[in-house]
Amino acid sequence: MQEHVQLSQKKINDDLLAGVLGMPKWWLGAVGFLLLVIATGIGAYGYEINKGLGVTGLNRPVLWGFYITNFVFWIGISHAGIMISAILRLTQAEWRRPVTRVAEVMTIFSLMAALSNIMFHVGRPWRLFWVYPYDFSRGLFMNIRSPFVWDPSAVMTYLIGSTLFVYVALIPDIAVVRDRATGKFAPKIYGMLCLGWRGTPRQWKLQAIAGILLSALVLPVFVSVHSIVSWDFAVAIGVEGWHSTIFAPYFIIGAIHSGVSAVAMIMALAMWMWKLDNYLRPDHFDAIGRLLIVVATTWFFFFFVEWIFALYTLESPELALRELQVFQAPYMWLFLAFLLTSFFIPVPMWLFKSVRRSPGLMFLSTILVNIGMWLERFLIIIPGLARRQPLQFDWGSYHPSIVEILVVAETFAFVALGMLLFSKFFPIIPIFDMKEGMQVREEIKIGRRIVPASIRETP
Amino acid sequence: MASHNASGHNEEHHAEGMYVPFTSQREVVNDLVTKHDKISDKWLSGVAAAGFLLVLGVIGFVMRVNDGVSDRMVWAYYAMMFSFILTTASAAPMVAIAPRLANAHWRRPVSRVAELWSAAGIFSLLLFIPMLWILPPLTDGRRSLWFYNSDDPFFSKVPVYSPHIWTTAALLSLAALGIMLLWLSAMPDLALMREHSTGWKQKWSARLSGRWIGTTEQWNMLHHRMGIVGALYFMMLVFVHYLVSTDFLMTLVPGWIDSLYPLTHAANSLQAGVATVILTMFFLRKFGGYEDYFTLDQFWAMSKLLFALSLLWFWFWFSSFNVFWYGKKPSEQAVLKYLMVGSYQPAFMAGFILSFVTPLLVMMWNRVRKSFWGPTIMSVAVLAGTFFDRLRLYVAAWSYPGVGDYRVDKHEIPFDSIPAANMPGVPDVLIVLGVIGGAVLFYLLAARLIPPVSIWEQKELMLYKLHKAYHRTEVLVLGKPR
Amino acid sequence: MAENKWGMIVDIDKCIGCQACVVACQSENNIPINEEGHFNQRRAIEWIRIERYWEGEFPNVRARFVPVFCQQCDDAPCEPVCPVYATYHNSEGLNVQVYNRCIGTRFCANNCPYQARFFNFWEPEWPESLKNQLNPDVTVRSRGIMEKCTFCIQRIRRSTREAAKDGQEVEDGDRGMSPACVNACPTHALTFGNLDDSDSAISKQSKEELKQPAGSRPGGRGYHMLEHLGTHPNVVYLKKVDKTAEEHEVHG
Amino acid sequence: MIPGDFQVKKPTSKQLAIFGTLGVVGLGSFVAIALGLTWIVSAWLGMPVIFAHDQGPTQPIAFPHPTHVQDLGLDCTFCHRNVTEGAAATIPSAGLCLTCHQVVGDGLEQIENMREQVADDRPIDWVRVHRVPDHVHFVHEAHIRRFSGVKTVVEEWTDPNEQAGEIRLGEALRIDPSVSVGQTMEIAEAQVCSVCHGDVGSMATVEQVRPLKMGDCVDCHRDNGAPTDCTTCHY
Repeated sequence: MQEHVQLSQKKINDDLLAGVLGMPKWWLGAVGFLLLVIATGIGAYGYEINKGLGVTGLNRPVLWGFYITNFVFWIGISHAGIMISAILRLTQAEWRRPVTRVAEVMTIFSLMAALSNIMFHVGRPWRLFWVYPYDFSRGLFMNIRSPFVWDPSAVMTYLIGSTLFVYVALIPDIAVVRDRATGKFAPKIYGMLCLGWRGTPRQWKLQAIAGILLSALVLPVFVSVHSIVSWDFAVAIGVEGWHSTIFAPYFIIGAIHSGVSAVAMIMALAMWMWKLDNYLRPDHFDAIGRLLIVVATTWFFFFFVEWIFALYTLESPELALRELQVFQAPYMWLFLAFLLTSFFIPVPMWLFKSVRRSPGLMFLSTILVNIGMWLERFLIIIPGLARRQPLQFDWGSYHPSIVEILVVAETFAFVALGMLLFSKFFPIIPIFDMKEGMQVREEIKIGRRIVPASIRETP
Repeated sequence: MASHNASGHNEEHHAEGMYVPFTSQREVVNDLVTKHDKISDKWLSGVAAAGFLLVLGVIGFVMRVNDGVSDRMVWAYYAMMFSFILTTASAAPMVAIAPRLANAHWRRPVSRVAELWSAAGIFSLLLFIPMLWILPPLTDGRRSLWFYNSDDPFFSKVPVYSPHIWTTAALLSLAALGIMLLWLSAMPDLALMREHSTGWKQKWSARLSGRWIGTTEQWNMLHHRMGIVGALYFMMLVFVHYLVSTDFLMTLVPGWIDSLYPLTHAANSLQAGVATVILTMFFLRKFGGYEDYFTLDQFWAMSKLLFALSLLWFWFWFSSFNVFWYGKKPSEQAVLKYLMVGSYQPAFMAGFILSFVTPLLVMMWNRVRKSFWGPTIMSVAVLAGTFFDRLRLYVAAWSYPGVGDYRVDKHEIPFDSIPAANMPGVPDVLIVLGVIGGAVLFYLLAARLIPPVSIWEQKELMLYKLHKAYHRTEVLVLGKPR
Repeated sequence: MAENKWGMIVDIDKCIGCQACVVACQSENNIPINEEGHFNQRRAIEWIRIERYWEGEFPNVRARFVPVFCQQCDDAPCEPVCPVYATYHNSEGLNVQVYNRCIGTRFCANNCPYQARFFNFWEPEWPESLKNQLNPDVTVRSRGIMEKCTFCIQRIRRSTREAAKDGQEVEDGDRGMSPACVNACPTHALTFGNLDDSDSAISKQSKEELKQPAGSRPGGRGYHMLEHLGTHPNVVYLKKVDKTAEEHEVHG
Repeated sequence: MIPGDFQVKKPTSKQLAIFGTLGVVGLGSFVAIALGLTWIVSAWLGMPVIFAHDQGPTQPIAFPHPTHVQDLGLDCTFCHRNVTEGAAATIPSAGLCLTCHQVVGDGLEQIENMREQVADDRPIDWVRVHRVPDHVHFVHEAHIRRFSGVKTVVEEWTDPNEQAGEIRLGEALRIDPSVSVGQTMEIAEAQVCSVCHGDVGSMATVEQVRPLKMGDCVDCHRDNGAPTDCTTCHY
């Protein structure tokens, strides 16, 4: 392809390690700012622990609010990592190469952020460890019937799996950094981390096998995690709008929608911040844009079916809830914003090739999607609880308090900080994968047309 | 597979491996056109057998017509077979569409096999015609997704037959899109037949191939149109499953409000579609003489798809089961009892084991996936599983006596008692056989008209692959356009 | 020891909406004082509350009262969702809440169709003058945990123990064994007792009142709240007997 | 570093100033985060600490249990009168002390102190040694009723202070000096106390010998077929 840039190995090393071995100007500033946000968030959380959950905007009956919304959101974001890298790796899509690590690392940090939201949410976080099986002296076990036990188990499995996944793919790159790092400790630390990588054929083979195995094993976990998150809502019969069988696939596809968007967003950011124009090419954004059209449309169909069935029940609480969501302020405005930002603005944009190939516009549209998907979770959770239902004696809404806003901002800062720190210490674009990509890249001439091709081993 | 020499194909290795062992496009064309021109005894006997089954089916149908159309229960097996054809044959073209959009090279010989199944879509349309009389209109007290509710001033204006109208329209467009897809993708081949065939085939292909001469513009247009028609076909397929699963199933059973089910229905049909194509591939390889084209690679790739879709089967099933089962609402429990553990338990268990458990346990082994017999046997299992799964749902829904229970209360009404299973009678068995025979007959006839292996896609592959020396070994270079 | 299955009958016909049960419950169970601020924040805690339904247009307004509290469901939706078994069904048919086990996920409250569960958003506070009236037999709940009606389990425990000391088994109303609300009700709208004991007044009455109508004979007045959810509550409500009552069941 | 592999530019003074400021901001944020975390930890630690499982505390009046129990042979229930009646064992009122000490123990410093306090109407501020949290309802009466009169085999005495272990029923009987190991004995009311409280009769200062944590309660309940339903104790 015309836009494909063939780079030498040295150039790849130089470009991708510049951030790791050097220090861009903005880096400290950004880290400082994020730390400040995190500090205020933690301070707010400390205040919440000391005073009780009364400092949040939660009330009866809106007992779940920003934290759970945020939890679902981050779990959703985390899904793109595995989705992009495992599926594309298994299907051997060439364009995945520079994208995978961004996605995987985002998975890890957003999973951590999601887990921390559970901590913010519960009334007595210092007893949170009771959901894990430890308490044998009292003869008490956690209640494995509860989705809140399935949740942490699945999320922890996913976190461990995806960390391993990232790590396995990172080993050859750490070795590259090890060989180049200066100073007293850095080479030693990188040396330990890369597990004695020397790049022998056997090591490469093992690394490749491990990568494929982990991809295949992590995929079912990835599906299970968000299904389980959706069952936090769907299995409950107490809340009308939640008891719907479509929730598991609907959440998964929504998660992929928001997650892939987040990947595009972070790709654009990484491209600008670390000057990776040679690696994250317009056709990567193009590929992600096309993927997003499919994902967004599928997601919208699920959304449509969910709504149709909600109306189809003709149950008065269900109808009242939908009315609340669509026709009553403030949910009305949020709903409008949600529809526009998550589907009706970005998808028509992506239909144009010029938009898909422009990182700036992709950045903009994917930010919109993420705003929309955050609102989607909010609109599922809060109106569902605030609805007028039988025996509901307290009518009212929910307004997040400053504490909740600070804590939610903290999770965003946390993920951003995690990504920043990671990209400072490890190459954010897989060096070995890029080099491999350069090796297997070929072109075939058919008549006057030149078609991109890739080298496969003879089967 | 052994490496290729640039000088010519190696006779000993041509049975296995991914890429057809022909070196020039001419060889491919000659091979395929001759194969297609010849009328084999096997094909004739296939047509005879399928025709015989179809005749049996017509006899069964006539017997049923004598029972009249007022009792929905006697038509349960007929409805189920309609859905079975919709699930298997109409979903099969997806196997052509999705990998083509993903630009996978292994699909090249497979896509036409899959597309030809849209000929059976016409058959499903024929099957649907009697159902227009059998399906209860909305005045029967049944609700529809079109919100018929006599109390409501707005929805009471909805035509009483609106589900019929919608479903007919959707089925018609599905069949039309299928034929259009088949025609589009066959166009370059028809042009080839125009040049290379003789007799009636040449005439008919000359008429259908239009003015195809293979200019770049025509090719670009073709790819573009195939992409759009394929996407539309997929959307229409999902929509048809949505309509059929709601209007033919859920509205007939009170309390069955399972928002995931339309999608489960569609996902199951993709699984069954893949199984159908694998089975067809097997027959074409075994009896059609196409063993050069349907190689291990096709079976391997298709079996991966089948495996993934079998896992999806479980996920979709469990997602809705879990919500119903955990919630413990009496109305939902009653639905579970009726459809899963009650009268139709054997059918459910058969479906569950054949559609999910067996494929999971058997196909998790790569040695099974990468073989000819493994995927074939598994597709038979999956098709049988789909059959039983459709049986327990459609027969159960169509045999449920009191549709009218739905009308008054806004709360779902739990069953007072679980009705007994509706066992098939002689006409039902005949109908089952006849419908299967009819679909196969349509396929066989269509395969007579259009080559079952896409010639132009094989030729295209020739362009995109290249063997090349690389350091001390030889590698395959595969082009991916776009 | 005979199996116990505690239950309650609420006769709506007798309820006059005087809120005596609410006050009694509040003081028996160490529930923090619900001041105006708590209601405005919508964080008030009332283990038993009187639902009030208005009927008719202005001058001819009538109020109907339904006391609502934890229904001690046999198939309680709140129980399976608790990750730590802080709420579960015990052998006496009670849906119990273990305060010290609760971590405050609030899942149970979301899943309770009766809105009978309450969360402690704040550390409870009492005026100095009221601190000495706290019931020592009832745990003071700290912030961050759920609470709800217990059928005054402390009274059940004390009475059973005292009966055991005398070598007897406890009976209805014996040794003051009734929830505080039952004791406080001036019109005897509430009846408490052992549903498994076929001789007890409550089991006889509930059997009589829950009888399905057969033929021309009318059935009883009894019903369970939100019956279509299949929660199988242990609280039986008796319909109001006047003519308009049928129009206004407390279904959703 | 491989020479010439890449270059890190030297920052200008302006950049240095910016970095410096930002560095300070970052450092400040670190401190703030540390403070925040400390606050969270302090909130945890600030939760009421329940178990005082260490040295016995000094009491306002050094009441010698050995003198009363071992020398005079008084039963636990003689002073802790409610123990067979209700939930709490109760500390005897000073009035009960005075039934003897009106006349006994003249000239002993502790007793004079006690008399003085009573005369001044000052309550004696006994320090509570055994305490379970508010959400645990332990009923002495039920436990005493359950075990008094139970026949069991006397077991070898293990010093709970050394082992910090549990005292089993049979061991409790060894507190009575007249019994020997292996003999079957009926447990008296006062001996039930020592199952949890140890041989208080021989303690100069009373201390907790058993952890009295929930696992401890539950084990014993399980061993003796008592209900382990949460609401047995927690309500």
